[in-house]
Amino acid sequence: MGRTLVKTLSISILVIILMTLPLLIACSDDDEKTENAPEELPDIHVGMSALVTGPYGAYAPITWGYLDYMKDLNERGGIDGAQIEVHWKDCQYDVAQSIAAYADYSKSYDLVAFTGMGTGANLALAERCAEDGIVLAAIGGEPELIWPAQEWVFASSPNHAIGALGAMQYAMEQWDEGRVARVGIAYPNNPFGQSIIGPIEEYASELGYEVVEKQEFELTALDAVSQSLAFRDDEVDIVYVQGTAKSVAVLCKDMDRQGFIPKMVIGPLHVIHPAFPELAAGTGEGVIGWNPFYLWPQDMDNESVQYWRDKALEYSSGDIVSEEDPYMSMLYMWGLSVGVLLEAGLREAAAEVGAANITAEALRNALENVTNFKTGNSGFQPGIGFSPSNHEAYSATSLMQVQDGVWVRINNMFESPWKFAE
Amino acid sequence: MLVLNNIEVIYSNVILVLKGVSFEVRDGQISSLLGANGAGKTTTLKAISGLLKSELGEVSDGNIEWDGKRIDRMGPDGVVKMGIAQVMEGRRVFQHLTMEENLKVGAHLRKDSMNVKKDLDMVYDLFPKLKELHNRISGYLSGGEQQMMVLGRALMAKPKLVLLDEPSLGLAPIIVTEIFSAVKKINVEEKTSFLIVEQNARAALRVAGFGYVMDNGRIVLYGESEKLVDNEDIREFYMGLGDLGQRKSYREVKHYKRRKRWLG
Amino acid sequence: MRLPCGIINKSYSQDTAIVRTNLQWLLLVLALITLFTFPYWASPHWISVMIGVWISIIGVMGLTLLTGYAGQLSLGHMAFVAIGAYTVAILMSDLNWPFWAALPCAGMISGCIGVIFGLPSLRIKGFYLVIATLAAQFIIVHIISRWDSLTGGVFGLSVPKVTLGGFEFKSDFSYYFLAMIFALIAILIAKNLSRSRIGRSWIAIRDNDIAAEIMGVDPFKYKLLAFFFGCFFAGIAGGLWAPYLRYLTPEQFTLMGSVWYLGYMVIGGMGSIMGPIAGVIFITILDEFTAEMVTDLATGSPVFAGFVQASRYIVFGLAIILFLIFEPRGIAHRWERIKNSYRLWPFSY
Amino acid sequence: MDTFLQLVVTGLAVGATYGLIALGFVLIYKASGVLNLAQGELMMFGAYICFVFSVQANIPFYAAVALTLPVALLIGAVIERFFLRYMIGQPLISVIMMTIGLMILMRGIATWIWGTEPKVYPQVFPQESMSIGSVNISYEYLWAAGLSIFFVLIYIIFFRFTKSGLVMRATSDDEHAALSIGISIKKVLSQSWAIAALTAAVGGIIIGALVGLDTTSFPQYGLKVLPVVLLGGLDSIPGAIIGGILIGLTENLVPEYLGFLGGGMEELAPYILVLIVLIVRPHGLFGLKRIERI
Repeated sequence: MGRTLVKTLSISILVIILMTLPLLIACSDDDEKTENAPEELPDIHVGMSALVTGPYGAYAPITWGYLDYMKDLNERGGIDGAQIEVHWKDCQYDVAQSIAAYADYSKSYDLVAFTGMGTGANLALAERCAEDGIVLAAIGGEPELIWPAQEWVFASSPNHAIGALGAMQYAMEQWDEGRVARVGIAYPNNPFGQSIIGPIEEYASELGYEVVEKQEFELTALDAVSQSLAFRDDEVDIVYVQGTAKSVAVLCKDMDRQGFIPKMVIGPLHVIHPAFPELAAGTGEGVIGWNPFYLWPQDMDNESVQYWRDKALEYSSGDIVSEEDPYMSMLYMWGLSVGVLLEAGLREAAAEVGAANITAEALRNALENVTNFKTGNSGFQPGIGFSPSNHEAYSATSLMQVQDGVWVRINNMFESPWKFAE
Repeated sequence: MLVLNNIEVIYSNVILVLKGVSFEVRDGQISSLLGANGAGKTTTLKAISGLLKSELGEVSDGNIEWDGKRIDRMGPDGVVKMGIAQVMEGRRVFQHLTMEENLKVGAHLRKDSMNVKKDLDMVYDLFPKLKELHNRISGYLSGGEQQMMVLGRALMAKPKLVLLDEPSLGLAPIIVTEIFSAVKKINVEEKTSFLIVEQNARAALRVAGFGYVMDNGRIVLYGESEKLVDNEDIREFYMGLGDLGQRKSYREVKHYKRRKRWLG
Repeated sequence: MRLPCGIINKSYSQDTAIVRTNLQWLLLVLALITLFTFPYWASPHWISVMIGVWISIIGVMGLTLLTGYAGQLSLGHMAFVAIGAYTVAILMSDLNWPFWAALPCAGMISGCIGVIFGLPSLRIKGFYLVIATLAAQFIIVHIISRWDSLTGGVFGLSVPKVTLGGFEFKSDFSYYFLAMIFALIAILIAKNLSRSRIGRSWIAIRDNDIAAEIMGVDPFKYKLLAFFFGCFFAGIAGGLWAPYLRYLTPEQFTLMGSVWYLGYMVIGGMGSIMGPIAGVIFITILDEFTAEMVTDLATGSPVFAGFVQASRYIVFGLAIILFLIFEPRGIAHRWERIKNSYRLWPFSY
Repeated sequence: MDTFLQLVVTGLAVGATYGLIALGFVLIYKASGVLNLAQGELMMFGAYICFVFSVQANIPFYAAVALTLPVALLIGAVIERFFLRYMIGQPLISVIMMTIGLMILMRGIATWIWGTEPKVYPQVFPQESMSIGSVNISYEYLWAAGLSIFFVLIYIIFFRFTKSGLVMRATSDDEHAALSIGISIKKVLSQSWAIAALTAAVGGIIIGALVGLDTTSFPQYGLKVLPVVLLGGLDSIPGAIIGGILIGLTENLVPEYLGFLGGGMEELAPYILVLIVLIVRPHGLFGLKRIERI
């Protein structure tokens, strides 16, 4: 019995320690924060429900990009001397956790802006931000957030639909067969997949193509034979695949095996991954992906790309870039672009009301006055600007293509159509 | 030689089942362990074979020696390797395996695959019925066939001692006779010793040379089989015979007066 | 229930009372005071965390009735939470029902659909039942994500706020009380259900359904009742999630969510009412701890992104594994043993 | 008709791959009565270990596969020894939870070591496809299907004709009786986990060669196979492969011919099929019926 008692006691102590540890850590953290903040100007607080771990952990570079940008901004002296404090927590793409993080930060600090991850979380956050009067600085990608423009929501980069339309515009410029081009769409059944269908269909009559086939195609599918056959039977000329590098590769391989080579295969920005040509085993040749940023290593001469590559190495935000693997993730750039948006808004607001008095309201008003904001460090994308009717930072994309097994930029940034916004 | 030395068995740290049991099984001998339900016979067998541990039981006191080596701390696989095979109560066949596979799996610890074939024939000689059924799924065999098979399965390990738990359970008398004569035959031919747990005292004592009687977790009576058969208590309690050696009528049971003359 | 010495049951109502001794009354009052004043002294962070805890407790309580008491293993509980959530959302936004009428509806609809998916349980047992409930998970979420006109499809729909009279449950502060009161009622109902005739029949079915049938327990009726109550609780939990999250998408109701519900139950201790409460609180705190750890790891330098990305998985996985190895019967069991050894001390036999 | 044949052939090939993955579940269930939800993670580990050998250590692919197999065996045995061993005698749901804990831990370890970026094997199977009449079937799928059938045959032979196989079957039939004839349950369990891990590794390598590797989506293939396992019967080896083929066919034929029911039916169809089969046959198509006693 004595042995059992010891075991009982030791395990209960273990349980108690496990349960109280987070409390202790939380407490000790708060103490540090209050000690280490003896600045003249009050900090500017921004919040983020980040996505670092969990089943969508592959999107972690977005968070790293965002954090690196803020670190760099503070090193550059912040906003007229006011430092920016980022409050963030890993919420694993979970809506409830994101809302909890938002509730925490918005109550505890004078937040001026918040950034969420994932469509569901962002849609839920948009309502709360509007109620509390906090700017939701969204990562580009979700058309439903900014079409139509919501008062408090601002997107940092073009959404999927804009990219898709830009790519379609390019495709029609190349189209020289003198008949209506037949377009097939393969999409997964989630917001990412469905957001592009409507815009592409609507755009068709204007440019003179026709969407003849829509096929559901999951991101984790092992084969795409039925999709390939459907496209083949409908004699599709252009295939738009809303997928990741992996799923687009699967579709390319299976279309090739069925002896069906469409004139053009277009994917979204996720396709532009150095592993894609290898994943597609030679069948990815000629695949086009749209891209709203300049990227390492294709745009080595772009100063801003150089700058951020060096910064990423310096902050060693892990495996985003390394000396051996000279690839900078598209997602990392996405994270950076949110930083650009915030810097643009905060600088404008500081010019209007002074860095010490920046409130969420001031930031929101300032953002709508931003036009063509471009710093030397943000030259990996075109200048950004907003208006009361347009809350998207810019709507330009460029296109990249697989040529001889590597991604090559085939045109410079051009304005994508975004008139469907209204 | 198997020696149990004053062993005590406790289940779940609480229930004391065996309270100091000592006995021995000499080499080449058939011993039987008699007793009513719940006397602790099966527990004794499990203590020997090491199966107690899988049922939250443990030998908390005393020791079990086999040829001078302690085996009460060993797992069941170790005990089988030492040459002690157990035939569990209730004909635990591997129901989805065929008859022959059941027998073969009994020999899984042996390295001499040549002799395994020979032993298989030996079992078939012993129980000719099994040979006809060798390809049948064992779950569909009759109770008697299953009992023969599990006995054969234990023999396939070439044991020096077989622990046989209730071989007569639920079987027709003619099959019980067949099984016990097979036990006798193996004992004579192969010099295998047996420890038979039985409620059917008459059948067990007919083949056994020596008997132990258990009651309430203790050995209460032991001796040569012939002497036990003549013991009044044994006749009364385990064979259902009256003083004069006749079958008792149920009318007499009502006036049952006799007390067990041992302390439980 | 084990009672200290000297407490004697003099009447049936005494025997069945949940709170028996003065000490228990004292503890209960203290606990209630703590819970009701919690939002006044806790940080906003913990208030919002606690709302999640209360709602999860209701859902897991349903799973405990279904799996812990009636022994019907369910891997699709999140789908029933989804039904509750969407019912409340649709009734409140499309038909302008008040929350107070929509919530019981959510429970009923969820419970009835649960009964439909429980029908196979009469023939299918054990691991094979897992697939029936897994099918519920996939089929229900599939329908929700494709019935665009009703549910808004993959883009989801927004949910109005809860109002009572003129008062709006808008802040976390007020929603905490709403969630807590429903959770306390749910705990009380579950506790009483578990020790009623129904609860005893469930236990009989769990332990051996053939034996239970022979003893006169109708497995058909009681298994379906278990599915009804289990899913009813899930529906209520979903109904409370909807106005709290204020925006529903099918992505919120994943298979992993269902798996976590099982996790709460197993870690807390199956087959007891304390279990789910302890499990939810423990895992939530562990979750907060790991999230905190990710932030600390990533802001310190040098950063190893790979490890940061993996850290939460590793801590969580290890915690579950170690827990199962050292306390496979859950926190509730450990708690009982501590209580008993305290009561019996120093004569522990 | 061409489309139909093409889809049937693809369904067969993909189904055989599912069958191979399902085998891993079956092996563990047969030996220990545990439904191992971490099977997808075992697959992932096998695939990544092969990646380490073939790409990072630059060993020719087939040699790398050969090197992966013993490592996979070891991983399986280690998992059994240090995690599952403690679960003997615990309620089933705790054991499931243990495999879920393992699942999370293994995902974490894989993410830590290999990150979340997709990785690619060197080209393993020729990309060209073989044409039979109007039906095109790629060598990738042929290899996958061939390997699956090869492994099923190996396992059938192993369980029917070898002593270890016999011992494992006996153990799954009656654990106590197995103990009584001196079978070491621990050894049997660790063997079966080792073999299951090996099977998973092979399945993982095949899927890795088909669609590439990554730590976030790879484990989903493990859960995708659950309906296969239950359709065939949790403890039937031929059942795994036949169940796999049935599900493969369903997934390929349903969107073409039942597409009018709405998109995404191919994900639902396996579950509906399994539900129907289970209601008629509660132990799957080939599962052994356990005799219930009181």
